[in-house]
Amino acid sequence: MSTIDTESPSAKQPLWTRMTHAHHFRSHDEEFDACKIGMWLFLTTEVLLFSGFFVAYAIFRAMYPEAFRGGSHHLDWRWGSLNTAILLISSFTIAYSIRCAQTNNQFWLKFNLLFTAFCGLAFAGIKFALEYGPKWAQGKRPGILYDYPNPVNESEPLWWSVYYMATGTHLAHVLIGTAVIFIIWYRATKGMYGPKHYTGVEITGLYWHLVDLIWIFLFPLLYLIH
Amino acid sequence: MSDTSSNPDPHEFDAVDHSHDHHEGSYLEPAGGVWATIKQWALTKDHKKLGVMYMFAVLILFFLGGVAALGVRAELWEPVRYKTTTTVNDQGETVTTQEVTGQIFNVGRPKEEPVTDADGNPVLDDNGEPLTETVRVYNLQTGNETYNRMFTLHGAIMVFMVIIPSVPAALGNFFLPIMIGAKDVAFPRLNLLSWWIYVFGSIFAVASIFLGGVDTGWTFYTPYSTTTDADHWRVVYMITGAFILGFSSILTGLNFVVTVHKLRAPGMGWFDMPLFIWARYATAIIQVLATPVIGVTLLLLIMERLLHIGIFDPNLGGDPVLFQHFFWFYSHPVVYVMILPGFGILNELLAVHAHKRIFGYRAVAFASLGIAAVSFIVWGHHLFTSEGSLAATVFSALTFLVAIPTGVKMFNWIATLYKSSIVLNTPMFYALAVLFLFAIGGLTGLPLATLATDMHLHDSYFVVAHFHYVMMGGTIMAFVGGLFHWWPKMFGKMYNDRWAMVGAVLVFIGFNVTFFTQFFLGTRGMPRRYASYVDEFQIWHQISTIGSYILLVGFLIEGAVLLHAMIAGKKAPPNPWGGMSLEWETESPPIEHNFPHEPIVKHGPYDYDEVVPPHWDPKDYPLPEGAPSHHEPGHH
Amino acid sequence: MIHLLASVGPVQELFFRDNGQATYSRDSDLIFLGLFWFSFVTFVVMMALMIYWTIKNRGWKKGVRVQRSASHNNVMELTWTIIPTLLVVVMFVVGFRAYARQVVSPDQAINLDVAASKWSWEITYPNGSGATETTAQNDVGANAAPIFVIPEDTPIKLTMSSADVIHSFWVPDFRMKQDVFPNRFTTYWFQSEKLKDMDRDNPDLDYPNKEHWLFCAEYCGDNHSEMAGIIRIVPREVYAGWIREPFGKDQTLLEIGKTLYTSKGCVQCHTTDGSSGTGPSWKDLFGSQSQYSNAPAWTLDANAVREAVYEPAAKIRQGFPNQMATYQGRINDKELRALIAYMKSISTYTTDFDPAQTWGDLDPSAEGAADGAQDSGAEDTGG
Amino acid sequence: MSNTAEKTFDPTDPHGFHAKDTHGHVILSPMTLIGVLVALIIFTVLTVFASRFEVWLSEAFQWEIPQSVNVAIAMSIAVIKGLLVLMFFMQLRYDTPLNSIIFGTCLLAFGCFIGFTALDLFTRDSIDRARSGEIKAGGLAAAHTRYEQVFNEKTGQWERRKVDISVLGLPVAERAKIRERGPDEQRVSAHHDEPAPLPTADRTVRLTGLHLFAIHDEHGGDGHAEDGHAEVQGDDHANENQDGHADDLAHDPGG
Repeated sequence: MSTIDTESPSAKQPLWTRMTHAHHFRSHDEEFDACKIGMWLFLTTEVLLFSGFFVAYAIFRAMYPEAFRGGSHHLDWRWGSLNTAILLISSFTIAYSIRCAQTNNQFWLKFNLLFTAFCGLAFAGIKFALEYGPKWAQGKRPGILYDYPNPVNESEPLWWSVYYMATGTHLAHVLIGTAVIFIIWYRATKGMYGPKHYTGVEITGLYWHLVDLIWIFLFPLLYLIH
Repeated sequence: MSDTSSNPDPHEFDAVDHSHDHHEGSYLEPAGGVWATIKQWALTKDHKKLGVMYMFAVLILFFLGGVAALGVRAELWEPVRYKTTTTVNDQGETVTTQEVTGQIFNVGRPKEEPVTDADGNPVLDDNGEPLTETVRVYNLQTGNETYNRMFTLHGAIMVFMVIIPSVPAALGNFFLPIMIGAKDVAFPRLNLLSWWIYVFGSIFAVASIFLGGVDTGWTFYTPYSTTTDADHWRVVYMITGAFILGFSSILTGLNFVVTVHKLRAPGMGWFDMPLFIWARYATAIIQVLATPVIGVTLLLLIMERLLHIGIFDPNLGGDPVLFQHFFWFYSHPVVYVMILPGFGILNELLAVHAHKRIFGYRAVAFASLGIAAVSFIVWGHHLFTSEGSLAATVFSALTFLVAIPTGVKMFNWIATLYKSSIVLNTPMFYALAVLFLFAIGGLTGLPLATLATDMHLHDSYFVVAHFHYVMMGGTIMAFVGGLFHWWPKMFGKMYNDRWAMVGAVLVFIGFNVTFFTQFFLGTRGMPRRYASYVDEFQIWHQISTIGSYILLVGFLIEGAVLLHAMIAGKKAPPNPWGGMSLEWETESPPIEHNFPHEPIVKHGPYDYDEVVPPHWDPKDYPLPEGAPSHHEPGHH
Repeated sequence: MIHLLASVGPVQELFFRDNGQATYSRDSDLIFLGLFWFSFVTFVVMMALMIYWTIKNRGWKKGVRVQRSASHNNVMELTWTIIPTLLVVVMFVVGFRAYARQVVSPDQAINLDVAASKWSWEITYPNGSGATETTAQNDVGANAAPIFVIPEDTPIKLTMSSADVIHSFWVPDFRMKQDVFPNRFTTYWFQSEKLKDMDRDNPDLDYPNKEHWLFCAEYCGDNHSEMAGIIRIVPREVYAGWIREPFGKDQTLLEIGKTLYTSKGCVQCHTTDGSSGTGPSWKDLFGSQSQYSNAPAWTLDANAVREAVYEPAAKIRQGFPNQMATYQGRINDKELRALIAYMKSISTYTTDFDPAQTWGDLDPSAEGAADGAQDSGAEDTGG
Repeated sequence: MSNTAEKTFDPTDPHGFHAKDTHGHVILSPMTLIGVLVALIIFTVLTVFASRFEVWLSEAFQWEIPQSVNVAIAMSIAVIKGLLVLMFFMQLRYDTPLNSIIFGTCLLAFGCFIGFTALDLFTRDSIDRARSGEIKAGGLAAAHTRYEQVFNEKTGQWERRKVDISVLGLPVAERAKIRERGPDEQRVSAHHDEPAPLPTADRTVRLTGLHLFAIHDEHGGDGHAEDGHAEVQGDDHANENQDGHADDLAHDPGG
């Protein structure tokens, strides 16, 4: 959206001081506000995307309580809790990175962004290596692929369908978010973000918080409720 | 109106300022060579170019979907029957043969057949496995399947690729920023992305046709859609196409909400916006809130087909009615994505060509929002025969709520014509036609919302006729009316109004002949999506088919008129109809950044009895007695 | 008011065919006609105003003459908001009351089972039999359709389920439809009408009856439009006789097999003229060497037919999809033997076929004993 | 349609957004951020602890706490955590109200979605049931199973047996496999062993004025059992009507 002023005498100033707003906005603030409203609208679409999984969960949990109760026994609450903690901390670091951008604390801005991105990778790693992998190998798979010899309830494949679809979509969001944070970090290393221009960090932060928010609800629903 | 002492001239800040040094060219001006121009269009962030590209894409796909519809109608000219003929062969034996009549399209179906030798024994290949060959089978069933693919194609194209982007994306993109006095939409790059997503999604969906077509119906009801053509990918392609198209819709809606919130011109409060913007705003809200749900629905459906995850599959404990809830949570609000912008255009057509402020502006504006809000809680009326009786009752009661704001709009539009001054040109004819057709479409919704009668009419031709009156009579007619209304603005060329009127009348007549008969078919017991029917219905179907071909002629004339105007039309003035909203203040076609400098809004969009329209001479536009005289524009 | 509406015969006849249902469908028609006249009046008034003002305020000849007028009128707008609100409340209540009658069946009704599958309807009667007669080809659809016999002036309750996808049971003359699902039972009830004198005295009929179409109203695939049937309303004594002896003991198996071929829905997928449908054609099928995609080749004998009918997925014919639904509980042994007789009759691979074998010959027990049991049963319940 | 242009007009801020406040540029103090993080972690520990405590109670003392309590605790904590994230990390508390309205609207839409879908799926045929009581609520316990009355020759009893009506190709075979392996004995719950009630609970033909037409063979005609998964072959006596008219009639001949 923004363009970089390369011609003015201030070209030696840090990049963020030279960012100008797009021509169709009247001011930088207006652009910032617009981007934020746009991001919030985008977050609503994300929530509603996940709403499908929550509805499926609620409906099938009520229909097949035994299958869901049995299914959630297969999940290890320790890994779930660890992942929750990782996401909460990463949420904190990215919120802190916004503060760093606002206060022009460039080192900690970059550090926090990088830390957040690695938290994202850690989350994905735990999910793949310690949750999906072993479960898939045991035959605890969604729907027709289900091949576990000792199901508690014959509707258990449905539980795994809901589990894999919900967490899988969430994981896809984590990975996309991680990629975006890496891009933002790269830009931060170029000095693009500072007190007058931190729209990118702000809206990426919103996105990451939403990923966290959804996990905050998925975690108890899948791991804790028996 | 404005305070006279501070600003005596409402056109003081008139956007077209020829004395201004900075002169920009029209947005249509090509950039150097052919490749440069192609690149300029393909990578443009200009909402006008994107709007024009959407428009042509929509028109091309409308043609494709229309051809499918004509195929459907042709197939229904006569019912599918067996014809038995008895002949005597050389040996003197009587041979009875049966052939299928009444199927004019039958693309057949490939099938693996074992190869047999003369004695009927299977031929084995080198490995000792029986040899098979692919033959193409043609029979009654494959003919019906061809028909099913045709109506699916028609429905899917018309809904996902034509009506949803028609007014919202094509005309919305072009006119929403201009009408609020903005240089562009809030996120132009997102807008470009949205367009290419639309192209990509459409390619996916259209590709499924070339791979053999899809016969799920555009509603993709499970478990049929998860089991049909089980070993082919084309159904997945179609669903993926619809899934991708959803993102285009979301991004456009999101962009427009922000644009309306942040980029209105100075002086334009919420109630100074043209009603088209209100309608488009309400539409954008629905797009943002409803479309993600079709995203997750289609995602689950794709997974259902690929992995059999079972959420909608009764064999694995899933529930097909759950799919219907998922699907209609999006697809009912999307009905209003289709019709609300049509309403918006209708406001503009009526106000401009009747030179009259829309009666009850606020009521109409709030009715748009009201319809958008109610649209989220009425989807269950698509499930009256499948859902539980309590839910049906609740949804029936809620469905009637839609009738109220819609009725308010209808009455306000009719009241707008009171004390108006009407120029009955093509856009105005379309506006009146929409009032006529939508009135029928809306009123026939009443027996469909009423539980007792819907149990009979559900999934019958009555429903088909009803939603064509609304979708086509409402949206498509308003879209075409909008094209005629804004064509001079978009391309700076006037069209031949006489021929356009001939086409419009043919479309109106053809439409009614095609679809009014279908009400009777429905009440008399014709189910929808039938390739064949009982003989009693044949006369009705034949009238309907004739009507559809009148419709074709009408649309061909309209298309020719518009193309002719683009190529060889007279140059259009900036404000040919005497409109008040901001798009009439700029050049025709608009310059690259819409306005030379930011316009400042000094009067409402419909103050026809108070202000001489921009670019008009006061003597061509006598204001009524008592109009404030200072509003006559003096200097230019 | 009701009587006024009821008297508008021509309009009713324009919209609706004859009514075949004795209780709720008249309400449904009346509500429809009430809505129709309401809509008609509203529409005419609106269009009259529209056309009148368009002509009165025409500016296309004499030039634009803008008039001053009110921008809004709260009283008027409130009026046309509140009145429609009240009207739709009335519509909802009326519709709901009639709907409750449509969906709630009376306690005393004959219970019949309906099984829907691609693309045929089957009704199973209390005696275990299904339709024993079919229409001619080209009568309702191109294929012959089963005829379901229903006693006149009787409440009937159908418990419906589907074997594959969603279907919808619609008898237009009853003004009622209900979707049929693969994963739950839905019900549909109606009270058949008393036969009118004109039907009773019709000399073209073997016995008095009145026929109504049955359609599938939920899109279910290729031959959706062939998924039809006939509900035939007959006098009670005819029904009683039919249900006691659905097939005559003297009817040949071949004849019965032909009927079952249609009434059990085989016709929808299997042709008898050698052309290929969803499933293999029955022409020259019995006794032939069959290739399977998931099993070794096999000579198609009676056991193979039996397996194909009851466990269709066990052996899938080469070149055909695995699409057939099981007929467990829908075709019994005797019926299967009749079907096999029909298959034999059109196959050149077998000569082991006695065209004269009758339904009565199949009964393994002594004829007299079976008759006695049936008769006593009839007396018990009929007395 | 009043004109607003005469108000003190700032061309850079046409809608007066920025005159009022400086939202969107709030700098949160480190203590706030850390405080929120600590609160979130504490709530996470709390919800996990509550869950484990409940499991421990049920395993050690067989105290089964109702599931609704469990759900209520977990979801209340999740909501509090969500609000913390929304208000502080996402700064809704300091932001323009518009963003809160946007998010609230989306939650409202979500509420409609889940509410009305549940309304249907959990109250199916309730109007019908209210009067006749014949259709099973939801009907979904019978999702892929159906029961029929079968006469067991060995015991001389009528038995209810599951019939597979799921026939759409692959899933059937897959499910049959699961069934053959049998459930894990340790995990079988009592609930699971209980057969679901007959989908159509009352199929008795009430022989009142209509009994003329309800003529039944004692054994329900000449049917046979075609249950592919059944171990009992009650060929001569099994009722081929899937829902057991004959059963009712056998015990109550002649009504």
